[in-house]
Amino acid sequence: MSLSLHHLLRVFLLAVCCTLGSAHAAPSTETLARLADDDSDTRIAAIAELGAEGSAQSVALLDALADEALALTGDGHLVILTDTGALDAASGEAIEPYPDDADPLMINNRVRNALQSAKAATNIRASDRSTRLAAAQLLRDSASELLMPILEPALATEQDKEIRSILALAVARVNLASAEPAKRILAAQRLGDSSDASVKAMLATLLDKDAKGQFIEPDAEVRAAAKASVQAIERRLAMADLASTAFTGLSLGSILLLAALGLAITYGVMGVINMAHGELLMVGAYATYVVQGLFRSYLPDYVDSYVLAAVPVAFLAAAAVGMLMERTVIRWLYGRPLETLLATWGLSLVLIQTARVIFGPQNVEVANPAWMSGGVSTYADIVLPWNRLVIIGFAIFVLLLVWLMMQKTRLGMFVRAVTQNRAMAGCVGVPTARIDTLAFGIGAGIAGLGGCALSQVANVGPAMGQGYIVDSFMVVVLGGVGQLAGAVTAAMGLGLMTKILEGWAGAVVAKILVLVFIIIFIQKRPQGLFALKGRFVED
Amino acid sequence: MRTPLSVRLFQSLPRTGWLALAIFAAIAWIAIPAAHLLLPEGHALYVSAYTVTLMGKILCYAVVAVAMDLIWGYAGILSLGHGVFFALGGYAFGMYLMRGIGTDGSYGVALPDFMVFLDWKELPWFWVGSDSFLWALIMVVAVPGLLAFVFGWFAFRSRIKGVYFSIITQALTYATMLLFFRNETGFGGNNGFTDFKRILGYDITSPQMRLVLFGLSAALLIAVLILGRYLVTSKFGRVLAAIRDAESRVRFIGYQPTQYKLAIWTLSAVLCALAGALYVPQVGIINPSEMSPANSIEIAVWVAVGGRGTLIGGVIGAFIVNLAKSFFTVSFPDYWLFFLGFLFIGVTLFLPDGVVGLWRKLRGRRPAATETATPTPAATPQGAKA
Amino acid sequence: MSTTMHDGIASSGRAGDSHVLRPGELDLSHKVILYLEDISVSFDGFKALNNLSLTIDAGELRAIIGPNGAGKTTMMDVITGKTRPDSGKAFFGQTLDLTRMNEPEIAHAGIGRKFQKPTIFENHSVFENLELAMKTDKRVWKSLFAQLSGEERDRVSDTLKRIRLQTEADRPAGLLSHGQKQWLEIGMLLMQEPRLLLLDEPVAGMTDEETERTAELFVSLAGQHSLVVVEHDMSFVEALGGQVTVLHEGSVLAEGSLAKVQADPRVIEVYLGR
Amino acid sequence: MLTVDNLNQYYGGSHILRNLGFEVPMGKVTCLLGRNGVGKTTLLKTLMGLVPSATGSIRLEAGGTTHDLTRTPSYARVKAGIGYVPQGREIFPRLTVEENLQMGLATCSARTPLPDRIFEMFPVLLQMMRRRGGDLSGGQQQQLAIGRALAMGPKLLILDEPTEGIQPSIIKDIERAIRTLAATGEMAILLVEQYYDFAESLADHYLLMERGEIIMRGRGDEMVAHGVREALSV
Amino acid sequence: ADTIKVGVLHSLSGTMAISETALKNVALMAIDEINAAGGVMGKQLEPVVVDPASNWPLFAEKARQLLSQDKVAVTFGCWTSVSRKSVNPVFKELNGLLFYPVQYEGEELEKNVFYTGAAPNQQAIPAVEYLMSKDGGEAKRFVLLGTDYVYPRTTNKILRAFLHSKGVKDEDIMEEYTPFGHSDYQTIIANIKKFAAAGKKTAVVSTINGDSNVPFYKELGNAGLKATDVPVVAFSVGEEELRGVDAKPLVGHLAAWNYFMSVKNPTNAAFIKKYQDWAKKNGVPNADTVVTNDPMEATYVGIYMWKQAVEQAKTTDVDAVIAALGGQTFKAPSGFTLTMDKTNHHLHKPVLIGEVRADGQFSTVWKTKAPIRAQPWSPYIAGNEAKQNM
Ligand SMILES: Nc1ncnc2c1ncn2[C@@H]1O[C@H](COP(=O)(O)OP(=O)(O)OP(=O)(O)O)[C@@H](O)[C@H]1O
Ligand SMILES: Nc1ncnc2c1ncn2[C@@H]1O[C@H](COP(=O)(O)OP(=O)(O)OP(=O)(O)O)[C@@H](O)[C@H]1O
Ligand SMILES: NC(N)=O
Ligand SMILES: [Mg+2]
Ligand SMILES: [Mg+2]
Repeated sequence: MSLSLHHLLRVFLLAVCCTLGSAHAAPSTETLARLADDDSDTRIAAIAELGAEGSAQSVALLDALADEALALTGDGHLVILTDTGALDAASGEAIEPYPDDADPLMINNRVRNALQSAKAATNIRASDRSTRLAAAQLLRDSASELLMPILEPALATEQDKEIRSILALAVARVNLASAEPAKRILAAQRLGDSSDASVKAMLATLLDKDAKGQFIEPDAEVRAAAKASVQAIERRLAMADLASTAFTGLSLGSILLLAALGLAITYGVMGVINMAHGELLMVGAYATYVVQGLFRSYLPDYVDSYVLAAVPVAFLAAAAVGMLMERTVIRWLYGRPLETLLATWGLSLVLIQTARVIFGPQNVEVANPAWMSGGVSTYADIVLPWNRLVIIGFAIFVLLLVWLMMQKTRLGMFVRAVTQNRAMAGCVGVPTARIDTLAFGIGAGIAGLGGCALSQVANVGPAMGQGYIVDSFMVVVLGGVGQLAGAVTAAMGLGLMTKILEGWAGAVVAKILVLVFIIIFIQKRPQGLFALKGRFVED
Repeated sequence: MRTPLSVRLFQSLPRTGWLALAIFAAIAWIAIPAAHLLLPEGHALYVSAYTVTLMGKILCYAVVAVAMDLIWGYAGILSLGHGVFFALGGYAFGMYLMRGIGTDGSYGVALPDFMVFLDWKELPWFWVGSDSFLWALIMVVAVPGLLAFVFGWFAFRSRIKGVYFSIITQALTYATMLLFFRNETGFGGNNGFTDFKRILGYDITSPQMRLVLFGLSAALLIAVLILGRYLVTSKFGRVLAAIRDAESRVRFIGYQPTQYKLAIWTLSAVLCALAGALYVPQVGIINPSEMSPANSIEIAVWVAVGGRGTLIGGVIGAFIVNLAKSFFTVSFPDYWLFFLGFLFIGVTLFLPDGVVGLWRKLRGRRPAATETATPTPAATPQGAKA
Repeated sequence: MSTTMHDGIASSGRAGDSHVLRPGELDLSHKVILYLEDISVSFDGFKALNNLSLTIDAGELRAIIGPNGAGKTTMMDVITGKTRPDSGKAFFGQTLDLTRMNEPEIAHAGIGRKFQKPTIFENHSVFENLELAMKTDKRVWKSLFAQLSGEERDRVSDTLKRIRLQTEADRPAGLLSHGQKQWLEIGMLLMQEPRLLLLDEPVAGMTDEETERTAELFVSLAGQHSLVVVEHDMSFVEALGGQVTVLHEGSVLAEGSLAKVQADPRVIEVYLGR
Repeated sequence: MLTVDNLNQYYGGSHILRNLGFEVPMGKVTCLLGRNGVGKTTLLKTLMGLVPSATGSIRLEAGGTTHDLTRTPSYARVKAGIGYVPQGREIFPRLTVEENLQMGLATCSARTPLPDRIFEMFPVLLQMMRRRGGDLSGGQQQQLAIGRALAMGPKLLILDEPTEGIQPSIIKDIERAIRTLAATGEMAILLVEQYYDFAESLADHYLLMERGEIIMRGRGDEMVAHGVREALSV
Repeated sequence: ADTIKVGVLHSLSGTMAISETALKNVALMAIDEINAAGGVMGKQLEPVVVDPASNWPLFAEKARQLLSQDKVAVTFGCWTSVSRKSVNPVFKELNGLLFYPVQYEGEELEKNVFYTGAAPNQQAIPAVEYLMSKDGGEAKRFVLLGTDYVYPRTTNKILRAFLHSKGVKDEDIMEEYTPFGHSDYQTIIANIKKFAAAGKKTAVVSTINGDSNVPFYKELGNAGLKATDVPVVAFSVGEEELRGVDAKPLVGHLAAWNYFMSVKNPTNAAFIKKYQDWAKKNGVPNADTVVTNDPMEATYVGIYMWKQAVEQAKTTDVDAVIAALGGQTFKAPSGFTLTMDKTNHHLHKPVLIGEVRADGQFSTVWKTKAPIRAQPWSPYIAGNEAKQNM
């Protein structure tokens, strides 16, 4: 990569120097031809020329190439394909009739890289802040001596603080290789502000010795500065590591919790060993998929809000399925918890196959809406993906919902009473059958919400539920059956523990260790984390 | 005057029970071998190798189901991890079978193939002795037995009950499955063991060997049924049932439930292991998916379908479910899950005591276990009268 | 009192004889069979037992009364190992520290209990309930080969007769009425042949006539056995005739004959009412 | 007034209740007596709809309307105005005392407060509001069960051995309370009791059961004359 | 009989149904097509479809049933290596014939099996060579990431040996495995980021299989690890798998196969069209968006090669067909004419490397000039030196 990039830059800088201020000529046909060449080197050179030239038409060409909208017609003409028609690549004029035989030019990663660099060099002078920011970041990561003629003026004129500091880092990176020790010291000090592992690696090379045992960096002062900076970065990285492990742990925990909350009602409170719980998650996820499809077909302008619409739909769909299950099967089995295991196992098979028949055996695509894609870059390059952040928030929301329902409403009290003593609940006037249906419906609906959330991070397919059922039961049971606080603690605990162990031992061993931990933990707390104490427990 | 044990063993089964076992034995040991070996292919009564292995496999499953019923039906302990004992028994015997391949493998060396291409230079220590049939038999019993004993000892001592116990058994089998998936563990990763050639020098694919394995499976099932029947009709069985219904009360009259549970738990595990050991040479492969949680749940499903707390119910359930699976997966490959799912739902709704319960109802005999208790109408489904 | 009962007691050690004790054996050298000292139990800060001290002599029949929530059942929980006291001592005889034994060990040592809410094995027949309770070697290995001898069968029959459930012998115990369950539980207790019987409201739900019979039975058991009976039925307590201890808020409020405690104004205030 | 006619009930093959017919009038205490196992509890469970009856009718007249309860589910019977104190307490063990009492208001609107009467009768419940029902002592649970049945102010109060396990002073309170409740004339009370003296002192009417049949009935003050005590101890 | 029975042994339920159902479909389509064209030697083919339900012992049982009860002439089936291992002894014992259509780890050569998927040298090694090339980004550091089972483990073992031979040191190789069905890739992606930060160009070689791919790619997209920074090349992700992901954030990541749906040639166009029509006609769910992929092509090629061999041998007798199969050629949808090797039962296959496009298809960025011969016994595994001519 580095070689071709350097080559590109050299060409580019040459071009910049010659054409600065010169007229905005249209790209030559020769350059255009090279853009469509088979050889990547040739194409990259052409890209560099276009980028350096910087005319509107050149930029449009580069953009088109990046979007794979630059196409070659059957007779060897380059055209830009747009949503509305085709434009001539050289002139930018519309072409009639539309060239049906136009075949878009493919690009590979190397060409894509070249395009980005070419654009960054142009964009650093853009007026839009975020464009400049992105360009600065790109330039920082590929900074080299050759870029100095761009970086230095940019740094000098840049007003924005954040962009300035990025550019300063980029300059420091280059200066680290400067011949003047003073510049090197300054650069080494400057780079201490970074929290980038690659900067650390770069600084660390100053401390290496060559084969003869001589320091590569002759100046002791530079070495000292580098050492101090390495340590500073290391400290920051260690912090970042800790923070990111905590975040990933919480994020996993919130997913476990969302997967388990519905079960905490259907099983934890109602005592139905609900093996079809995973399939209720699946119903929620497919509901999300269907809503997405409807939005794409009928409300394409609002596609990004489909998730919001999917939340209630997922709840209702799963609740409806759950109520149907309760009315037809489960209600005959209260007081026979182990039979519910068998019947719900059967139900789960039926639901899986139903999904397979309706939606096919393959996974379906559920895309994150734009506002849930990507992530926020925080401290030390930790990216907190939006979908994970949203899911953590959503978990809290659902948790609150469940808590309010179980603890703060009469319905919750009735549900608890019915499961503790169904006959007697009837004898104080609770319509037990209706309460059961309602409660199971709500539990199922909560599972549907879980499924909606899961669709944003994981597979949506007929068998998706099977992957969650074991974990869900572990969470509910580990927390102590019927204990909401227990389920939360268990989910977060398992999430954090998995992530800590995973960092240390790898995913497979981590999973094994977590399971072993569960086995051992239950020895200490045979009724789960938040075991109910009291004399009635034994009876 | 004390009745000798043999007589009590005999008395533990009703006359019809013995008759049924005798008929079963005659079919398994005489009729099927004869039909397989003597009749020509295409004869109406010919029993194909496919049928023999299929039946042999289901016989092994039936043993597992009976073992499961012993702990679930009679001691109220629902294990969602019995697959692990079954699989460990299978692996223990599978190691012997792997060694039996000798130099006939792809690489023509004494090491099992998977070790060669995963760069193992020599057998790891836990494979020592695996070429001995006797040692293999010992391991088949000892390894799962010991695991069950240690696991049970800790769990029962901590008074882990109900779903808490079920869940940790599930964790156990899941963890073991992941462990066996790893190639480093030394059991062939997810490919497991397969391509077996011989047992005690005899060709494993010969009809005779097939029949011997089949006959042994039948013998094991018969023995397990008699033993199980003896256990549940003995005082031991009554204490177990008492523990199932009111464990703390049992303690107050002076029994140590821990020991009783541990005994039946370990026994059940060992029976599973024996079944696993017979299963592997018949189906020709053992790999970690046998330890997947779903497989273990299915064992409980067999028992529930047949009828819990009846022993024979496990056998019937294992046969019904597995034959149904074999049949439906061929006849309705796209829809068989519907059939199976509705079968399970139907059985629970309409046959609360499984197929055996139905049988008893038809014969007008109400089993003690259902006429029972729960005088509180908690057990009567709400709306049953509506 | 059946002969088997007598034999059972006689062979299991004469109270007070000064022979060398085997470990685990009951030592009644000071005539005290149960000895509670300063027992405290609290649940989430609520003191159910508060420095409770109590001694029961061998062969004594002691009635315990006291308001609802006084701690009577909790006391039995402590004695039988169900609840561990926060502090205090509990000895069975001179040597057996109840706070260090688990439930089966305590039962094995000779303490039997009838619960306030009848607890029996609902799926077992009445006969099997009694059989399970019967005093024998209760280890796993023995249970595998155990069979009832003719004499043991007779003992079960005797008890069945005594609790008037002969006709129900083969029915699942769960089908009995409340009163019948009470009787069955008493029967199970008799089968255990304990040295010390703890009876928590044994006559609740019995008719007056049956209450009288129960009282007679208990009186006949006293002497050979020691009994601690909790009841709220004063005529029953009167029929028992022994010493009465009144518990209140986790400790002893009064002790003495029934007449004496009935006259105690504090007892009237908190318990008997006017 | 509760009117029961020709009630028959079976458990499996055995005939437990045979042709029962009786009335429980408003403002009166009707005591049902009988030895263990004669079917008293079964009768009450049948009245509550907990076990199905084979034949017969159950009707409740209260506040001018007549409810035919024969085939209705339990909760509808409660809605019609029956309060039930079952044998064996049957409180909700994991609900707090307060919630247990509120369950007694299940048929009322959500904001209905708990009547003070309950706490006057059973002050201990007030002390233990936050404790879980299952943690209470036996007698406390019994008090809770009675309090729960009284919470909604039933038209017909059915009590199955309510004094079981309760200390004498509170039994006296209960006795007084039952009298007061009956005296208002707005409540019919059906009381099953083994404790003869208690029954005798309360009964306006009595019914004596034997093997599923009512073999004697009459006014409360006739109990001695009819020799009910003797009949119970045969 | 006047029909020839053909077994189709693919999981239609359980975890593998996701991948295998399409293979069943394409097999049935090919059979329909052959029947419509007059069958084989004038006889119609009669498919016998069974569902081994992702249960490995059940594969063996069903295989036995197909061979001994249904007497199929040939079976097309299996996806996972373990399922193949499970049926191998059965095909050997009963002298059946199996066509296995999926790329696999090699280290196997059964007389009764024909392998129409790639051996490691037809997929993994060229892919890594590409990553090391100029156009591939000249990667110097490699993350070998896989699902924890034999195929990824073996492939990575081979790749490690290959990388060593190219001078890559162990410290520049990170090997990571996740359990089947693993769905949380946060830690692993963070680790990859860290590993990549060391200053050398890093690439990820993914042998993640099955369900885990969706969460892996979603996380990859959201964590901002772009193909231009750290490209990921996958060996088990094709068009079918990408249907379950939003491909936009994944543009530029790579896959190595022997066929892409996006390949432009008349054979492929016809193949895709046939399959889409077949799917519509047969009520396949989501029929309007069905895709084709490499194992489907391999299945299709296998069926035709078998047909040709039968016609050449003039019998369906297994030994005769096996003998006739060696050297069969077929013009495959990939645009190449594939040859069944004379000795090693593997196809000579072209290798294609493609980058993910936003529409979930791949654009070919590199391909071999001609099909290459399979090396089922990888020369990078000790002890295989003697087997290179097999
Ligand atoms: N686990 C517990 N948690 C909280 N409080 C408890 C618990 N167990 C007992 N208590 C309280 O301890 C007190 C003593 O209870 P105990 O059952 O011993 O009373 P009792 O004397 O047997 O009463 P009764 O005559 O009603 O049976 C009661 O107030 C009860 O509420
Ligand atoms: N679920 C049941 N199945 C069969 N028989 C039952 C069932 N429940 C109770 N019985 C029987 O019905 C009869 C009446 O029982 P019930 O509980 O009504 O008696 P009771 O009059 O309330 O007695 P007690 O005074 O002891 O409470 C008893 O003989 C009992 O064994
Ligand atoms: N062969 C495979 N992909 O398992
Ligand atoms: Mg008490
Ligand atoms: Mg009663």
